[in-house]
This record gives sequence, structure tokens and C-alpha cells, in this order.
Amino acid sequence: MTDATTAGTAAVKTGRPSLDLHVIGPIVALLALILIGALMNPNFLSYGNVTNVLARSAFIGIIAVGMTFVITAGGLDLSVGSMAAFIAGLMIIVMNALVPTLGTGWPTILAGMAAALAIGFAAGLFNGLLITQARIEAFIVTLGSMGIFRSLVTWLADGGTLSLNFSVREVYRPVYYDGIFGIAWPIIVFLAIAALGEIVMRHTAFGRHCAAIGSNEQVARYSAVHVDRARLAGYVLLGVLVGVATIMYVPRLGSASSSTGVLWELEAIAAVIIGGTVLKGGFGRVWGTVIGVLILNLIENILNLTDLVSPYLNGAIQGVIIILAVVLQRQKKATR
Amino acid sequence: MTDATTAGTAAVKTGRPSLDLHVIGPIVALLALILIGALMNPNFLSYGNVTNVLARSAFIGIIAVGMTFVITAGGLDLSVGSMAAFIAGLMIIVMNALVPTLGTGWPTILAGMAAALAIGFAAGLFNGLLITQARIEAFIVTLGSMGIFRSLVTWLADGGTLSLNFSVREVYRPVYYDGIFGIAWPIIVFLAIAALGEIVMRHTAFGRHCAAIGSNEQVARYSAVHVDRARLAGYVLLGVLVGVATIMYVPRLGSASSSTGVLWELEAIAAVIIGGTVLKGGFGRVWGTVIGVLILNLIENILNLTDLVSPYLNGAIQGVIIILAVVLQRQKKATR
Amino acid sequence: QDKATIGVSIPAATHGWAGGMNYHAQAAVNRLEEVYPQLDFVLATASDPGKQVSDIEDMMATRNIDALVVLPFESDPLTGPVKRVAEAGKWVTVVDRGLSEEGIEDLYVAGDNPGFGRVAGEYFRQRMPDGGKIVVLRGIPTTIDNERVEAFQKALEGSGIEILGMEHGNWNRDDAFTVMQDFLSKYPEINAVWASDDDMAVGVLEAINQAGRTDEMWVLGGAGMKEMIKRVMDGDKMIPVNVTYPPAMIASAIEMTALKFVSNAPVSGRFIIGSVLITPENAESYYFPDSPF
Amino acid sequence: MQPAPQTTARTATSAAHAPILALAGVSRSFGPVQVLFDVDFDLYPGEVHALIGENGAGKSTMMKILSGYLEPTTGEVMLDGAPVSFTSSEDAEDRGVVLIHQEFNLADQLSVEQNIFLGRELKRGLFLDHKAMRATTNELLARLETKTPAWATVSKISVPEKQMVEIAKALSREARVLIMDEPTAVLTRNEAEILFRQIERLKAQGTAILYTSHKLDEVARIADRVTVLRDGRHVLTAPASELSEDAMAEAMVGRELSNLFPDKADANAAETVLVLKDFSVPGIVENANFELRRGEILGFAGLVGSGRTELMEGLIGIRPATGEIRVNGKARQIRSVDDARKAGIAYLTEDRKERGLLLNQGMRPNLTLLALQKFSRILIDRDAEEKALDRSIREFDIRAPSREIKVANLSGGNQQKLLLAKTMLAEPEIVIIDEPTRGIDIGTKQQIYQFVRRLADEGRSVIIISSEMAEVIGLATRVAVMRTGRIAGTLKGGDINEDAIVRLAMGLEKKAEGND
Ligand SMILES: Nc1ncnc2c1ncn2[C@@H]1O[C@H](COP(=O)(O)OP(=O)(O)OP(=O)(O)O)[C@@H](O)[C@H]1O
Ligand SMILES: Nc1ncnc2c1ncn2[C@@H]1O[C@H](COP(=O)(O)OP(=O)(O)OP(=O)(O)O)[C@@H](O)[C@H]1O
Ligand SMILES: [Mg+2]
Ligand SMILES: [Mg+2]
Repeated sequence: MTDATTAGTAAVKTGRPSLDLHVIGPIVALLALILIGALMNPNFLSYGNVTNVLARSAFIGIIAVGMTFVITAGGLDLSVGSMAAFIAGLMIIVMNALVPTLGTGWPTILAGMAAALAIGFAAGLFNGLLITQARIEAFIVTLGSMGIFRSLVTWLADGGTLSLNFSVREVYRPVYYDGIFGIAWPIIVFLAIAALGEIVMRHTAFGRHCAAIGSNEQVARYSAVHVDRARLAGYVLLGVLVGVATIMYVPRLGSASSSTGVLWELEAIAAVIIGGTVLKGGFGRVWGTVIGVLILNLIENILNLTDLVSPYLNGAIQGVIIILAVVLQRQKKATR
Repeated sequence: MTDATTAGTAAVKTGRPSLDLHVIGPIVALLALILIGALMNPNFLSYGNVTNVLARSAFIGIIAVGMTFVITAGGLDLSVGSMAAFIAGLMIIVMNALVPTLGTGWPTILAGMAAALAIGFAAGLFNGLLITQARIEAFIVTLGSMGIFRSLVTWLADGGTLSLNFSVREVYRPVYYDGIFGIAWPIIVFLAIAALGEIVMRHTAFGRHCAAIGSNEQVARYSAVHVDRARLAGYVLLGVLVGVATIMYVPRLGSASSSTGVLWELEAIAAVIIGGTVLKGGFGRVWGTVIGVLILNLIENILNLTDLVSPYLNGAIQGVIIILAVVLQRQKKATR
Repeated sequence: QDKATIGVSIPAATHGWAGGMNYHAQAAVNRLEEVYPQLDFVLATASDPGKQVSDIEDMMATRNIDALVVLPFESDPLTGPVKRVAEAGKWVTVVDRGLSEEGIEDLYVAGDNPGFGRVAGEYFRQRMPDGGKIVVLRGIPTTIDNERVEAFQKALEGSGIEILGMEHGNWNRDDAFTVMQDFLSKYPEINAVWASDDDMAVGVLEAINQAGRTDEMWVLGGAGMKEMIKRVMDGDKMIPVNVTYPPAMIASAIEMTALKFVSNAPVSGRFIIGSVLITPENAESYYFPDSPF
Repeated sequence: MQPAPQTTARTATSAAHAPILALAGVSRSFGPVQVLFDVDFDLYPGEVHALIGENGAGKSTMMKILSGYLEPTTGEVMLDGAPVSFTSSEDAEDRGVVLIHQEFNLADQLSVEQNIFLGRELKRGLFLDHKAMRATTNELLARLETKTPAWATVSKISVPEKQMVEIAKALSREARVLIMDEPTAVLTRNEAEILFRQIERLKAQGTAILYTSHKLDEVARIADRVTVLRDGRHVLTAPASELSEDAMAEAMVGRELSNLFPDKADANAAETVLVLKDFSVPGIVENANFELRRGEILGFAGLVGSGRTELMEGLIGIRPATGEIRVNGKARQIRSVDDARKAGIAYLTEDRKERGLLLNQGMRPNLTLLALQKFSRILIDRDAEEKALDRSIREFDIRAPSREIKVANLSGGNQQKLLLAKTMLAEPEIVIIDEPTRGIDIGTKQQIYQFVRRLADEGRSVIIISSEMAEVIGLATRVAVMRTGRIAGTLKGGDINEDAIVRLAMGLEKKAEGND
């Protein structure tokens, strides 16, 4: 996409339009936040804090990568937060149940991970089939399944908390807290998935088809794109990624309850849009989403760095910054 | 095509296409729910219960009417729930502050009502200007202002509850609990606003313009529609209606806190979509929204009136019914 | 003496009691910062357990806290992270909800959730010796709510009191109002309501009022909201008593933790603040008209 | 792709000249409305076959049936002599039958390259082969001599450029049968010539080409055979050499067509109603100066991309522009289409699908959208709207199967007529019509020309932008020619001829032939 070489003759067109603010907007916002943070607290750029923020971004980050595909294809998924809670709950139940047979070590954990991925797959399939086969608006389907998953986890936990067997937790813990070469596992997994996502979005037919479907479903259908299949794949991919996020989340807290993953869906969608993906579909970029997630998590981190007038106002400041971050990428839409 | 040339006279006018399920779907769903409710509990159709459900529906209903316009014009507003809490909080503060000068009677209450409408107007203007002038995605603007309004009310209430002066409350109470000819005021106001909304949507230039903008902004602009002005008007209208809803809400419990209006935005949007308005804009119907609101409130009512296995599962059943209600209006899209 | 930083991590004000608790936490912080210039406080409120863990991580990584006062959103998920704070040699005060592992905290200040349910249940027993029909509103589905309700049910065992229905009112006035309206439609005879929280009691009372069935039943809330205590004090027939669960316990915990850094007073240990029945006789001593809750 | 070897005895005998694609007794209805009646048709390899007929005759419908987008209600589609039932357009494409739609079928937010390969991406292993696709795209675009860059987003390119992309997309499919629904409607002569060269090339390779156009001179030039459709019925099929243009028109319309263009009137004496002074649309149009007199028809000619559309969009306030606008001697600020409407100026866009009509709505709301204030006090007067629709249907001869039909389901020509009706409903003093007869059949064209003439006679002023040279020459009393964003010159009266226009448009001093 870099060289402006065009067909045969030199194009008269003046450089590509609006690659400017729209592209660098989120990056500028991110840099501005980092600068503010560094000025406010010398520990902000410390290894520990950076690791904390990145690792914590991983859950929503991994989900938001999947969400980027769904939104690019003109869809939406409100159920991801509840889905994460539901998967975490079932995963814990599965692992606890396996302790007597498989012991408290890695076999149990691996089985739990497999279960998480399988449940994520199934949950994504459930949403996707209702949307593509029963042709119900994605908003309604996933609003419904949000309620369903949330209820189910509350019910599984009997209104309380599902706790992972204590010995299993000790073995599993390093998956969140340790890493390799000083980089925590969640960060590695997040970045790997983001990189993969970016490649899939830009360098595979699937990514292109998502954009085409989001841009104009009819056109995509007429161009031999398997619209329903691609969309379904998007929701399933998202489900599996929620499973992956859960795999990283459970070792952090070792438990799941009805308050797990509350509002993750809004955060994930916000990250996607802050990153420059269009809510109505047709255009998506995964790297933007990564930046969006980082922006959201940095705001929270920075708010903890300082003493505000009142913690009640945190939400207001967060809101203002989210809007400001996007103002940076606003385009002067002359024609449109 | 032989004589189908429609020269003014004798157009073939064969039954309008697909007026079938898409139109009667929500009505059928509503009737089915009423039937189920009546079968499950004899008190379901009692005057008291019907009044309760309708009056409760009023807040979200009034808001959802405004939301129908915003969504029809291709927008979205996530901030309405927080906005309601914020308006309620400020309204209570205003009224309490006026008691020393205006006394505890209607002058104070009327001043409070005026304040609610004015604040709603301002809040809608705030959202609308950011969306139309700063050209930020509605999702982001209203996600931001959702945080801002919610924070502000928490801060105003010092984390607790803002309570209306007791004597003012006694005067104000009948606005929620009383009515005329046995019909409670909230129901009257709701139905009046819905009827007005339906007329505005179908019989005024503003309604037409909203649909045109949501359908194709570019075409609207080329057709002399003031796109930004109409959109802004939509958000302002919604803000004012949130104000009206708040006017009906405050006399009910006489208080506002940070938990007021939580998730109203999702309920309002869901009602709009269940009613058949298209989330991506271009087509909206207010009467559908009214039915959507009633469906959502009936589900809750029925769940409360019946004994389930576990109240934890309420949410799941709610989710299933929401999806089923929309399945009824799914269209067999043969060609598409 | 050296400067010391005390981190305070509490759940956000999502319902009335939590709001009161937030108020007391902030008031305590403001007061102590004034009195003891050598103390620095960091106050963070969290809307879910994950966010609370993040807050604690941030306090450790960037604010260098010397002590942590934490009211865990939920016991289980916070156990590991708080344990790590303790292991880093910081002072840990746990408030209200105990951690899942014994011996992590230096100081424990808590209310008594099973006691809260038990005291309420015992009052019902005493007030309705011949049994009766009641409905129950539950809070947000959490361990706390489970403990309270279990203890309540246990206290009622064999009393002849029948629980007609239980629904979640989520410690929210509006939800409680809705649930109570529907209870009133559903059950022609209700002798009493355990609203289990004063915020929910507000909604419940309004619904009963609207249905005109005020003479038929009475309501027991809980947690000691000032308006409710006032009504107990005034001998309101509908609100005969209340049960304490003081949100101010957070302030006590913060103060005791602060003492550790400004004096040599021994402050470690366990302080359980029992739930007490407030009756018209003793109500005066629980009435604080200036508190927001 | 080579024609598949034939094995059945039936086709083997006439292998040399068997139809590759045919219709046998095909009918098609949409709901209760039948639009095709028992149509027989055949298409041979290596021929260029033109399908002509009035707007709404069923041409597009027939082409969609041939290429798997629609199924016949009754009758058979035959491929290589055997009945087929394409399950989808993709299936048809797999068998070598490719359709270029009348309405654009491009995903707006995707780039040219992405659109060309949509659904048929070239891959290396799992990943897209960007290099190969870029190379092929550039090669295709070069073959079509367009300057559109492969990376350009489709929403940002002009209508003719979109058409060239559609053609490139179809070429990339290497079809055995290429069906084109009015490919030249939005092209200028130059680009049409490029397309014809490609058609010749494909024909030489043995590709069967089916083609519709309302430009009968083109048909006469490039078609081998012509099939005429009238009101959904097959009227005749004959070698093009045996049909004159007049005969074609007569077969289509069912009556004789006399003079296509009305007589010109001289408006020299009338007062000036519109003056543009040093008018610029930043980046596109520079310092345009022109004036328009009452009752005048002013033509605007130029090559694609010369900025005619942008100039007018600047004038009506859609694009930011600088310079002076005087209407009836008074300086006006025009910042929106509404301002323009109030100044008595209306503009009919060249892009009816993206800028002209709300495709998912019915005819009535579309018709009255621009002039809605005329129908509403507080409420909209629906009866008046219905009456206006009746009038427009009559006046512009809009043929729709039902009044409630979604505009997307109108035939292309009827959409154009509706757009014209919508613009006229605003009763503008000054009408700017960008490509007025795009996709309009010859009979209706004549009506529209007379209509334009009548407007001028009534004392209104008309600006006509057209890439059909004959239209500008036939209608306009003066012609402004644009080149790369500037008005290169204005021709008057007897000076208006093709040669003079081309020279100004291309910036040539002396007459030059060829493809520069
Ligand atoms: N999906 C549809 N639903 C209903 N009617 C339709 C549909 N598609 C086409 N029609 C009708 O079928 C008739 C034939 O349309 P078609 O598009 O084939 O005409 P055409 O010959 O291509 O005309 P034009 O020259 O204007 O493009 C028209 O009256 C049109 O309104
Ligand atoms: N939205 C846009 N953004 C950037 N460039 C544009 C945009 N719209 C048009 N252009 C460019 O402006 C130039 C002039 O446009 P256009 O081709 O419409 O001119 P025109 O003279 O009206 O030609 P015609 O009407 O025959 O197509 C073209 O190079 C076109 O690609
Ligand atoms: Mg056609
Ligand atoms: Mg043009």
C-alpha cells in the first residue's frame, strides 16, 4: 500500500486522500497519554507498571481483535463479556471435576483450556447461526445471549463465586504472572494474536471478504463470496478468542462469578472504534484496535496514578478522554 | 409488463410486498406474551397489574420513542440511561434548592420540570454537536457522555442518594401514581408521546428526513436535506424526551442515585429494534417501538408472576424470549 | 516520622450501602490527611473484581504504598493479589469480606453477614409466633447475599413462617419497586416483607403504598439508612425495626490502619461488628442525620 | 478458458456453430407482475449480440436470468446445448458466464484492486498474493487505458471510472460468455472506443458477447446480430447489417421516430440569470467564468474527469468553493443544496444510485424529497404527494409494475426518469442536468429532449452536462468545453460541432485523430 505507482501511466491524482489524521490519530492519542502518564508519575514507565498495563489489556485486547472482524463485516457482538464469564465458570467447573482423575497438574489445566476453546467455539457458533441462518439482527441475538450467558454463570455459581481448586490454581498461576524473557505470557499471547489478526485481515481472503460484506452485502454475494459462511466464521472466531482470553484470565483471579467480564463488550467495541474501524462495517484494522485497547487501559492506569478531586469523577474523565482520543482522528469530511 | 404501464390510472397495486410477517411479527409476539401471562396467572390481566406494567414501561417507552428517530437517522445513543440519572439528580437538587423561595408546592415542581427539560435539551445538544460538528462516531460520543453523566450524578449525590424534599414529594407523587379516568399519568403521557412520535415520523418532513439520512446520507444531502441540522434535532429531541421521562420518574420514588437508569440505553435500543426499526438506519416506526417496550416489560412481569426453577435463570429466559420475539418477524430473504 | 502511603481499594458506589461506604471512606481519608500530614492516601473504586485487582497492582507498581486497606469486591478473586501485597511486606487491612485464605491480613474489620440474616430471621419469628406469609427481596447475586439469605432461612426453620417468593431486587430501589408490585399482584395475602436492605425497602414501601395494602403488612429492611432509622424511632408501624450493617466500618478500618503509622498502638487483630436489631427504644443511638446514608 | 469439448451426439453434429448459451420459452414474473413472456434466444461463440428495447422492456431481467442471478419462472436456460440451472451467479461464473451489471456492483469501501478480485482472490498458500493481483490489476487497467490507480477506494472514484473497474473485473474472470448491461451508458466516446477494442479482441478469441445499449449507433457499429425486446416479448432477431438505426428504433418503440432533437431557439437577447465569476472548487476546478441567460440551454462538454460535475456541485453548495455567484443580478451565498434550491437552482446528479435516489424506499418519498416543503405545512399532505406522483408518472412515462415498488426494483431507465421528475418537482428557474439521458431508451430520450426544450421555452434556463456529444450539439445554443478543471472555451451557434469540441476538450491546436 505504500508505493503510489499506478496503472501504466502516471496518475494525475494528488496523493492518496486522508491517509493523514485518520491513520495517525490513534497513535498520537496513545503517545499523548503516555507522555501525560510519564509526566505525572516517574514510575509510570517502570517495567512493572508497563507489564501490568499490557498484561491486563490482554483479555479485552484478544477479544477486541475478534470483534474487529465481526464489526468489519457489519456485525456486532454484545455477548462477549457474559460469554467470557460463562466460559470461565464452565472451565473452572471442568477443571475442578477433573482433579480426582487427572490430578492437580498440567493435564487438568490443558483439559480446562481445551474446554474453554470448545465452549467459546460453541458459543460463537450459537450466535453466528442465529444471525446467519435465522437472520435475526446481531444486536438482538447477542443482547439475548448476553442475558443467557450471564444468567447461566450466576446459576452455575449459585449466585456466588466459582473457585478453582487451590492446588490447580498454584500450578496455573504462572500462565498469567510469568513469562519468557521478562515478557508476561498474556502480553505475548495478545501480541501474537494481534499480529495474526492483522495478517488475516490484510493478507487473507477472509479479511477481505469481511470488509466486502460490511461494505455491501449484496455485492459480496454477487462476487462469489460466501457471505453467511464468512460471517459465521467471524462470530466463531470471536467466540474462540473469548475462550483464549478466558484461558489467560482464569489464572489471574482463579474464580468466576456473575460480575466477571461485566461491560467488556462495551470496552471491546469502544477499542475497535477508537482504533479506526467503522461501526457500520466495510473497513477494519486490527492494529488500530490494539492501540484502542491500550488507550482505554492507559486511561484507567493514569487515573490511578494521581489523586483526583473525587474518585466519583473518574468515569467523567475517562469519558472526556475517550472522546478526545477520537477527536484526533476526525476527518474534515468535505464531500461526504 | 403488457399493461402494467402505470399511467396515472389503474395501477395494478397488487398487495404490498412483504407487509406480512415483518409488520405483524411484533404484534403477534406481544399477543403471545399476553396469552402466556394470562394462562399463567389469573391476576395478570387485572386492572392493577396492567396499570403497573404500562406505567413502568413509560420511562423507557418515552425514551425509546426518541431513540427511534436517532436510530432511523443512522445514529445511536448509549447515554440515555445515565442522562436520565443525571437529569433526575439535578432536578431534585434544583427543587430542593427552590423550596425556601418557592415553597413546597407546584411552583417548585414546575420549575423542576422546566429544569429537567432544559437539562435534557442541553445534554442532547452536547451529544448532537459532538456528533454532527466534531464528526465523531455516535457510539464513541455517547459512550463517553454515558460515563460523564453517570460520574456527575454519583458525584452530585456524593456516592449516595439524592432525595427530594419530603413535602415537595407529597405534592409531586400523584404525577406518577394518579391519573384521569382511571388511567395513570405516565401511561397517558407515554401514549401521547408515542402517538405524536408516530405522526412526526410518518407525516412530517422531519421524519422523512431522518429516514432519508439513515438510508443514504449522500442522497439526502443532494436532496436539500440539512443533514447535520436534522441529526442534531434528533439528538436534542431524544434529550428532551429523556427529560420528560425523568419528570415522570422522579415522583415515583422521589430519589436519584448512581444506580438510576442503569442499562436503560440497552433496553431502549432493544425495544426500538424489536419493534422493527433497522439498526443501521433508513427505516423506523414508532408504533413498533411501543410494542417493543411493552414486550420487554411484559417478559419481566411474567417472570415475576411465575415461579421458576431459579430466579438466577430469569435473565436467560428473558434472553430467549427476546430472540424468539424477533424470530417471528424474520423475513424469508429469498433473493438477498 | 517518615511519610507513609496508604492505599484504599473499595467497590464503586453501585448501590445505596456501597454509596454510604464510599462516603465514609472518603470522609475518613480527608480527615486523616488533614490531621496527619505525614500520611498520604490513595483511594480507588472498582466496578468489578478484575478492575480492583488492577487498582491494587497500580498502587503497588506506581504509588509505592506501605499499607493496603481493601474491601474485596469478592473474596475469591482478591485472595491471590492481596496475598502478594502482604508477601511484599506491606500492611494489609481487610474489610467486610474475608479472604479465602486465613492469615493473610494484619487487621480484619468486618460486618457479620450471616448474623445480619439471622437477626432479621429471629425478629420475624418473634413477631409472628403463629407463622405467616412473607416475601423476600434479595440483593445482587453474590456470596454476601447468599450468606444472609441462608442464615435468614435457617432462623425461620420450623417457625411456620412461609416464604411465598424470593426475587432479586439487586439492592436497587427501582428494581425492588417493580418486584414488589408484581409480588402484590401475585399474592393476595402477604403478612410481612424482608426487604433485606433499606434501599430496597424504599421501593417496597412505595409499592405497598400504591396498592393501598399498608395495613396488611410490615417491612424489614436493613443496614441502617438514616431515613429508615428515623421512622423506626418515630414508631412507624410499617417499619418496626431495622438491622445494622454499618457502612462506616470502612472508616474505622482506615483509621486503625493509619494509627499503625502514626502511633505505636497495637492495631492488628480481628474486629467483627455484629449486626444488631434497632428498635424504637435504641434507635436514637444509631441515628446520624448528617450521614448521606 | 476454452469451450469445453463436446461429447454428445446432438451438439457434435453442429459443433462448429452451436449456441453456447440460449433461452427456451423463458418467462419471468415478480410476484403477480410478469416481465418476460416466453422468450427464445440464442448466443453463439465469437459473436457480438446486441439486446435492445425500451426502458423496462426486460433486458436486464433477461440478462440476469442468463447469468444465474435470477431464475426463470418457466422455461429453460441452455448452456452448450444442455439445460442448466445455475444455482447462483457464482455457479454461472464458474461455468464461464459473467455479467456486468447495469447498476454498479462494487463494494464502496474497498479499493479498485480488491473489488476486481473480490471472491476470486489470488493466493499463495493461505495468503493473498498481493503482487500478482496488483500486477494483473495494473495490466487490466492499462488495457482499459484508465488512469485510476489500483489502490483508489471505489467510493472516491467517478462514475465512469467505476464502470471501467466493472469492466476490468469482468475481464479478469476470463469468461466464455460476457454479458454487459449498458456498459457504455456512463462512458464517454473515448472510453467506449477502448471498450469496443476489448470487445473485438475477446470476439476474436471466440468469446460470446451479449450487450445492451440505448446508443443505437454503437449497436449498429459493433454488433453482429441484434435482438429486440418489447414489453417483455421477443420481437425480432436479425443480423445487424440488415437493420438500420431507424429500423431498430421502430422495432423497439413500435412507432416511427422522427427528428430526435427539437429545433433550437435563440436566447441571445434575453437577460442574464446566472453569472459565475472566478469560481473555483479547490483542487479540482480553477477560475471558472460563465453566464447563463433566460431561456437558454447551455451545454457543458469535456472528457471524463474534466471537472464538470465538480464545478456544478460547487455551485450548488455540495462542495466547498470560492468565487462569486450572481443570480438575477444579485450576489448569492450558496452553502447547501437548500440554499441553491431557494436561489432557484436545482441539480440533477449523474450518480443516481449513490446521490440521486433512496433505493430502499418507494417512489413517492423519493419523488418529493427535494421539494418536500411544498407538500408540508406542519404535516405532509399525502394526497398531494400521490397526485404529484400520478402527474410525474404520466409526464415522464415512468413504467413501474406497482406504485409501491422499491426504487431499487425499477428498471435503470425508469429510475432515471424518476430522478428527473424529482428534480423538476422543485420547479427551479435554473436546471443543471448532469448526464440527462443516461440509460434512457431512444423513444424516451426524444421526450426528454422535448421536455428540456419546453423548459427553456417557458423561460427557464438549462445547463446540460453530457458525455454524449450529439446531445450537447443537438440541444445547446452555446457549449462550454472543460479541460482539466478549466473552461477551455465556449462555442456558439454554427461553431458547435464535434471537431471543435474535441479540440478544445483535448487541448489540441490542430485536428488530431487517434487515441492520445
Ligand atoms: N426485483 C424486482 N421486483 C419487482 N419488479 C422488478 C424487479 N426487477 C425488475 N422489475 C421490473 O421488471 C421490469 C423489467 O425491468 P428490467 O430491469 O429488465 O428492464 P430493462 O429492459 O433493463 O430496462 P432499462 O433499459 O431501463 O434498464 C421493470 O418494470 C421492473 O420494474
Ligand atoms: N470524492 C472525490 N475525492 C477525490 N477525487 C474526486 C472525488 N470525486 C471526484 N474526484 C475526481 O475529480 C475529477 C473530476 O471528476 P468527474 O470525473 O466527475 O468530472 P466530470 O467532468 O464531471 O466528468 P464526467 O461527468 O464525465 O464523469 C476526477 O479525476 C475524479 O476522480
Ligand atoms: Mg436495464
Ligand atoms: Mg461528471
